[in-house]
Amino acid sequence: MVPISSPHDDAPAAPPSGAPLLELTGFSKSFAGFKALDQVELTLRAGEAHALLGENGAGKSTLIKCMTGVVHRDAGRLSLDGVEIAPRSAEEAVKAGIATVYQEVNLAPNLSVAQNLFLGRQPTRFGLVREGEMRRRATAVLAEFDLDLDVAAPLERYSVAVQHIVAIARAVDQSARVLILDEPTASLDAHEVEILFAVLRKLKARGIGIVFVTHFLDQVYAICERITVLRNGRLAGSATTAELPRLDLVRMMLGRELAQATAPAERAPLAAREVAGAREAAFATFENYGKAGYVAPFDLALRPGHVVGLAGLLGSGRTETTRLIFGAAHADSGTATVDGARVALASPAEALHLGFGYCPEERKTEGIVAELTVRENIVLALQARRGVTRPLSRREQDEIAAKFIRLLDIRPPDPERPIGLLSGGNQQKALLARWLATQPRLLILDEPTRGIDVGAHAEIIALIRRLCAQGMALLVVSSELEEIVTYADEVIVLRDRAHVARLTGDDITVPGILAAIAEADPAQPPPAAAGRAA
Amino acid sequence: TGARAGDLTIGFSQIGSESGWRAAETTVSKAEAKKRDITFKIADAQQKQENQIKAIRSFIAQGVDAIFLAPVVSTGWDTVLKEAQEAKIPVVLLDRDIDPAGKSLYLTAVTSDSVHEGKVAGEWLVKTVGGKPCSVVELQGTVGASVAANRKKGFEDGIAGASNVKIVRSQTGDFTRAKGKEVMESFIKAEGGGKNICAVYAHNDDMMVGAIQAMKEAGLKPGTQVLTVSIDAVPDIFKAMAAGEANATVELTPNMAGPAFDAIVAFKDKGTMPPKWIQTESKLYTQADNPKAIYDQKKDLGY
Amino acid sequence: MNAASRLMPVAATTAVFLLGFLVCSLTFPNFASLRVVMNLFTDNAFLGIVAVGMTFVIISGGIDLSVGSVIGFTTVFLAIAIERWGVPPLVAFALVLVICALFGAAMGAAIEYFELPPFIVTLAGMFLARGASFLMSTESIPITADLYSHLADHALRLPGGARLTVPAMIMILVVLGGMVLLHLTRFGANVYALGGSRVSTALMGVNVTRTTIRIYMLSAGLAGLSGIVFSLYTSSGYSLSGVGVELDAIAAVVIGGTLLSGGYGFVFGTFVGVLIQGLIQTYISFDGSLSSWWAKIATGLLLFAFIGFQQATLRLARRSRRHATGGAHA
Amino acid sequence: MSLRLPRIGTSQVVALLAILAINWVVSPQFFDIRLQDGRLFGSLIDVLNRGAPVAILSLGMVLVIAMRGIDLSVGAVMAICGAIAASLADSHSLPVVLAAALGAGLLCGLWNGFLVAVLGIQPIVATLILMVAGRGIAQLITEGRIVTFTSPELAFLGGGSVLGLPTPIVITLALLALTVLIVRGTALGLLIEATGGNARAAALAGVGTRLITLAVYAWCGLCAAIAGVVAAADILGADANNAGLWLELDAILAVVIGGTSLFGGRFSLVLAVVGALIIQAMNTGILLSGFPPETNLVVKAVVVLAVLLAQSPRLKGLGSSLFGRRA
Ligand SMILES: Nc1ncnc2c1ncn2[C@@H]1O[C@H](COP(=O)(O)OP(=O)(O)OP(=O)(O)O)[C@@H](O)[C@H]1O
Ligand SMILES: Nc1ncnc2c1ncn2[C@@H]1O[C@H](COP(=O)(O)OP(=O)(O)OP(=O)(O)O)[C@@H](O)[C@H]1O
Ligand SMILES: [Mg+2]
Ligand SMILES: [Mg+2]
Repeated sequence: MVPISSPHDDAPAAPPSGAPLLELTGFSKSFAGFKALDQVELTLRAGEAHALLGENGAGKSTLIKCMTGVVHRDAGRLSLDGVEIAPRSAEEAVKAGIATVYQEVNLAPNLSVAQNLFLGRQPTRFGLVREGEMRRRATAVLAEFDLDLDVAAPLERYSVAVQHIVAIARAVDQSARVLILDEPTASLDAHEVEILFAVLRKLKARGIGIVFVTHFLDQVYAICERITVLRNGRLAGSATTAELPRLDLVRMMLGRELAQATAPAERAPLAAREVAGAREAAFATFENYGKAGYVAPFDLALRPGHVVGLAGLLGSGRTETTRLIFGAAHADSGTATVDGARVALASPAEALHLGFGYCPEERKTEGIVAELTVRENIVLALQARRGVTRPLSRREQDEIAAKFIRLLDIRPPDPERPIGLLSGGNQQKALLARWLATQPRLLILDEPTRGIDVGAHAEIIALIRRLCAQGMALLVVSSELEEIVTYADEVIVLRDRAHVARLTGDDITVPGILAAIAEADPAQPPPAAAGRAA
Repeated sequence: TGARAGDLTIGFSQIGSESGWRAAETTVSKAEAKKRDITFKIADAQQKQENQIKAIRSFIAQGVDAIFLAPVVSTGWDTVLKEAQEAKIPVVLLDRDIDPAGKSLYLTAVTSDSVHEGKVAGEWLVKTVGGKPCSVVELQGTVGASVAANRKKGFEDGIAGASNVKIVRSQTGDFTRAKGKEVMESFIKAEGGGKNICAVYAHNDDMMVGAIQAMKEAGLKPGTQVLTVSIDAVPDIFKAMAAGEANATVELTPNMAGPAFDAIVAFKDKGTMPPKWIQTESKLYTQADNPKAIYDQKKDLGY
Repeated sequence: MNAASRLMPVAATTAVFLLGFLVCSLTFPNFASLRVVMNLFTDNAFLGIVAVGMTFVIISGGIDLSVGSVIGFTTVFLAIAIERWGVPPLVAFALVLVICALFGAAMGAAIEYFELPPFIVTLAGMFLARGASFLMSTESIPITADLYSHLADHALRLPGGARLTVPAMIMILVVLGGMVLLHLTRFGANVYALGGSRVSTALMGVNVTRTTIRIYMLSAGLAGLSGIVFSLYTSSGYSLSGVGVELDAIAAVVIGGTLLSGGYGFVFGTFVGVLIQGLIQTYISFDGSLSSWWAKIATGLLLFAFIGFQQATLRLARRSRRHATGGAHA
Repeated sequence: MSLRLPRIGTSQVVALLAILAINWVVSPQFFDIRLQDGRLFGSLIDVLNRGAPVAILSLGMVLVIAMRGIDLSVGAVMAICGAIAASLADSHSLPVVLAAALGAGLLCGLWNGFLVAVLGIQPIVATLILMVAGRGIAQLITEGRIVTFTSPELAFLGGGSVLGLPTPIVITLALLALTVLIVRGTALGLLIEATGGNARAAALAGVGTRLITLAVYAWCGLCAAIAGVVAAADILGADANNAGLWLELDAILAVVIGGTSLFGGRFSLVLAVVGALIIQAMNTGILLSGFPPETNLVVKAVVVLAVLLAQSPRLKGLGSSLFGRRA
């Protein structure tokens, strides 16, 4: 492992001054009357990393898509090195020297990792692609990200996380002048983030300008020299990182104060407080439960009002564990019981009827049904449980949708909008709503706060706690250790697709977890002590 | 080296089973083969020439004694028939001829002359209407089918002499009842509720049966108010004629194989060369010919 | 091993074909002959050629229903050009290929610019091409040019009266060419990418429009070539030739292990798919006892047998295949 | 991503009206309707009446397509069920006849559903099997002949009329109402659209996708059976060789013209039927026009393209931006 250094070690460098590299002015875009962007401007200098921040739905992704011409803006000028350019497609943007990683992984899942890295620019001889050469280069490129995969294997074999790294690697490898990253770190863990930052620093040194979208403020202060904030599609302000301390930044983003967002919440596991049913017998138990080549057999007990966190590196088998429990994958060993009775868990439908809920990690491919409305997406699971013959009346549907749109502050608050048109973070909220609507007795969340902005992040955690207080059992996968630490009563640490450690009570600390992951001795915490959290 | 029919194997590349008549031809051929206890292999080409060529090739590969071919189209047989010739397998064409270039490539053709059929129908109509002006609607066969083209041409020849008889509308009914009915319905609408229609000519009886229904539903009286003439002489048209709802049909005999078998047996036995063209009769039937009786004798032929 | 697992469908299909051939050989005495194999090639040459084009279209997530009609159009056009206008055959070939390619390009453009579903655009193309050939001539026209009779007779004579004919050779070349183009070029990679995710491919900076147009050009062009082969095969032009070929081609492609939803598939698989269909045909005609309806039922059953067996093989393969564990961090 | 917002189907209706108007131009008596022995009679009625089989097919097909599937076998299933109905008609009572025919259709549908949902065979090949074999089965039943019948009850389903409306039209309307009731009256519609839109997501949301798939194909088979019976009743006989030939394409075309994507998801039953009517209106128009039959296909191609272009999102955007509204 390369030595991981805490984000706080390196104070943000002084912003490079001089001629702007990329300059955009008067960007406006509206969708069917809804103003997503309104007179936005941004100036990126050579060799600087420029944070583009804002709440979910603020317009960050739209701004980026307008820059690269993927979305056709209504107004606005764009100039690179003082020369006005107007790319009309991603292709032209790349030609102009602007490489982009869009918010959702946008690669061809069926192609090999290597092909994905070099699609459109494969090394050829006599018009024939040189496979060997391409694989060699691919391996080299990924090595920079400390990722060593079988580059000939189809991309879809790998997790979102890995796919995201590949997407980044592709963009980095392409970026001639400007690199745009839309929430690249959402699915990465501390280790990958550090690797990414190392790469980004190299690029900065080469005078490449970087636009960096994230919801993790630490990362902003770790890597960026300048910040531009959007609010409801308008420019809320722009400043150097030095001039803009956290509190002001948050205020600028939300347009209001927010306590939790800045101060890391003190650890307050629910079971610690006397919760109705916290001491009750387990709702669901799993003994020696596992699947060969997927996850090694494990024991697990899930209690009402009790939060179990799963921690581990990418590919450690967290997602696999959750899928196994929800019946999306089939165990070939062990037994599962619900309320003391043995259950088969042969399919998600079955799990659903047992009162399980599962919020998957891969939002785009396994979460949303893009062309259905927010309302339909929210009621889907509930309807599935009620069965075909007992449809929710339109009125009930509207009520449920309205309730959760309010509760989770989904924007825009329009239940009849196809969910695919919502911003990433708002889609995530809608998915959460889908499961909350079923009032599950066990809720499984895989990376629930991925791509959620600081404000919503705090709200969602508060919500999770409220639900537990009402006696719901929770199983949470999160790469944000700080987050887990704040609410978990029990943390299971995974490594290489096996449950290797079980922490409870006061052992649940970021260093403790990191130690368990790195199988080091908890006594002297490894460097990455800060983990990553808001 | 005389070969008796008994130990002959004959392959028959049949066009398909697109119509009642075709089904009858297949049934009758089988029956005829049985009579002469000839081993008879039938390959159904489902209206595709490529399938027929495949079938002929596989017959050659199997080394049959003779090949019957009911060509779906008149052209494009040279190559495969040459292969048959090389393999010394005589070929007999059934029910349709192929274009002159291929004359040397087959032993004989047992066919009816579909132009002639149309002509017979046309002449009957001219004779029947006498001098009265008569506007005819025509239900064509499948567009591109040679039979359709020929029967159209023949009919036009047939009425050429009579300036009082002319075709006012002509559409394809794809040789089927359903389309025949649908097209006739639109003809009736287009011709002022059918008042202007004096006669219907259909390239086959199936379409005519459909057309008759359409006329009845429109309150017209086929057979009296509107004359009908069609081709094939399938049982159902005789039923209609017996009921006075149809006037005439031109027979296309389904027994093409019979003469063909005789020719082949004679050829194999004593090497007698059959004539190049064995033409089957195109007999005209009208209500005068006791349609009921004909229906009874035809209805079990597998139409 | 992943490469193997991706080749699985093709392997399964091939295995199925060989098994089928074995069964036939055991059932019929003079089946297992070189002649039968060569006939299989010659008789299915035109299908093989269109199927290669169809493979590209389907892998890219589209479909092309117009190919059958394009074949019909080509044969009629050639017949008229050569026989009526006296155009030298080779010139006519070039001419018709250009026309077909343009036709394909037009369909591709319609699909791209107007965001219309390929199924319907190509369905309209199907009507159009067939209609055009009707307008040119409804009756079949023999082609008497020497080149035709020459090419028709020209063939590699192999032992056992078997002949490797020109159509067969062309098909084999097209299959090889298709394999190279699909598996070894950037264009091929783009085709797969399109099938994987159209949006992503565009975002990755691939010119989706151009690629799509080229794909349909290729398909229509190969349909034209197939039409040329068909006209060689029958040395005539006929407006009704090639009816329903689009379905046979699609079936061949899918039987060959290509996913109709796009993104996965191999040209070689398609080739085997074509042979399988030819084999079914041959089996039926060898056993001449089947009445035309039993023949149809048998065709269906055999199709089911082949696909069922293929599925079973794949299931087994998947079961044995482990969940990929790409190497963890260095 | 270009996401279609729920549509209202104005373009389809406009297209239909436009074609009807054209028909009226080519044959002025197009809209004349009179009563002919208690049965409405006129070209407009023909459009509805002749359009009935495809409309009925499209009611099943639209659901299959919404599930990201496709059913090529409907034509063959029509032939099978028509053949069964015709051969039983004169020996059995209507209920028995219908039970047999519809039962057969249901069976065919279940078979397709089984291949797709359980064996996981791709819809197009899975249904291709029955498309090929089915016609054979139908011919087996009729032994290749055209089986005619005289039973007035069965004949009524094709040639009869209710309150002057030809029975096929009544049946279509009834079936449409029934389908809407079943699909939109229950949660089926939502679950189908979810599954078609993103099968993995739907499954993970606990939707029993397999069962729904089976049900949908079964329904498609049933619709095909009804269409087959109607077609047979219409010509007082079963023509196993030609009944429903190529109608699967018309049905798919109708569904797509009706605005349902072949990639599944959102669907509209009513618009599918409108699509069927558009196709039939076009065919009737061609027949009335008196053009030579060689031109039929060309006309068809042009009309289809025109109808689709009218729906094209691009052109819509263009058109509406011309009228100064935002796309
Ligand atoms: N194609 C579209 N049609 C209609 N509205 C859209 C479309 N794309 C985006 N929007 C709207 O524009 C607004 C901005 O979306 P955008 O994705 O830019 O937000 P964001 O800042 O990226 O949020 P997040 O942090 O959650 O990714 C959202 O309200 C979204 O609903
Ligand atoms: N770093 C990696 N290197 C190689 N393969 C990986 C890596 N990470 C994940 N994978 C593959 O991706 C698949 C899904 O694992 P996944 O990453 O979802 O597990 P996880 O512990 O849930 O990680 P996360 O949920 O953080 O993505 C696994 O089959 C694994 O083989
Ligand atoms: Mg975003
Ligand atoms: Mg995971």
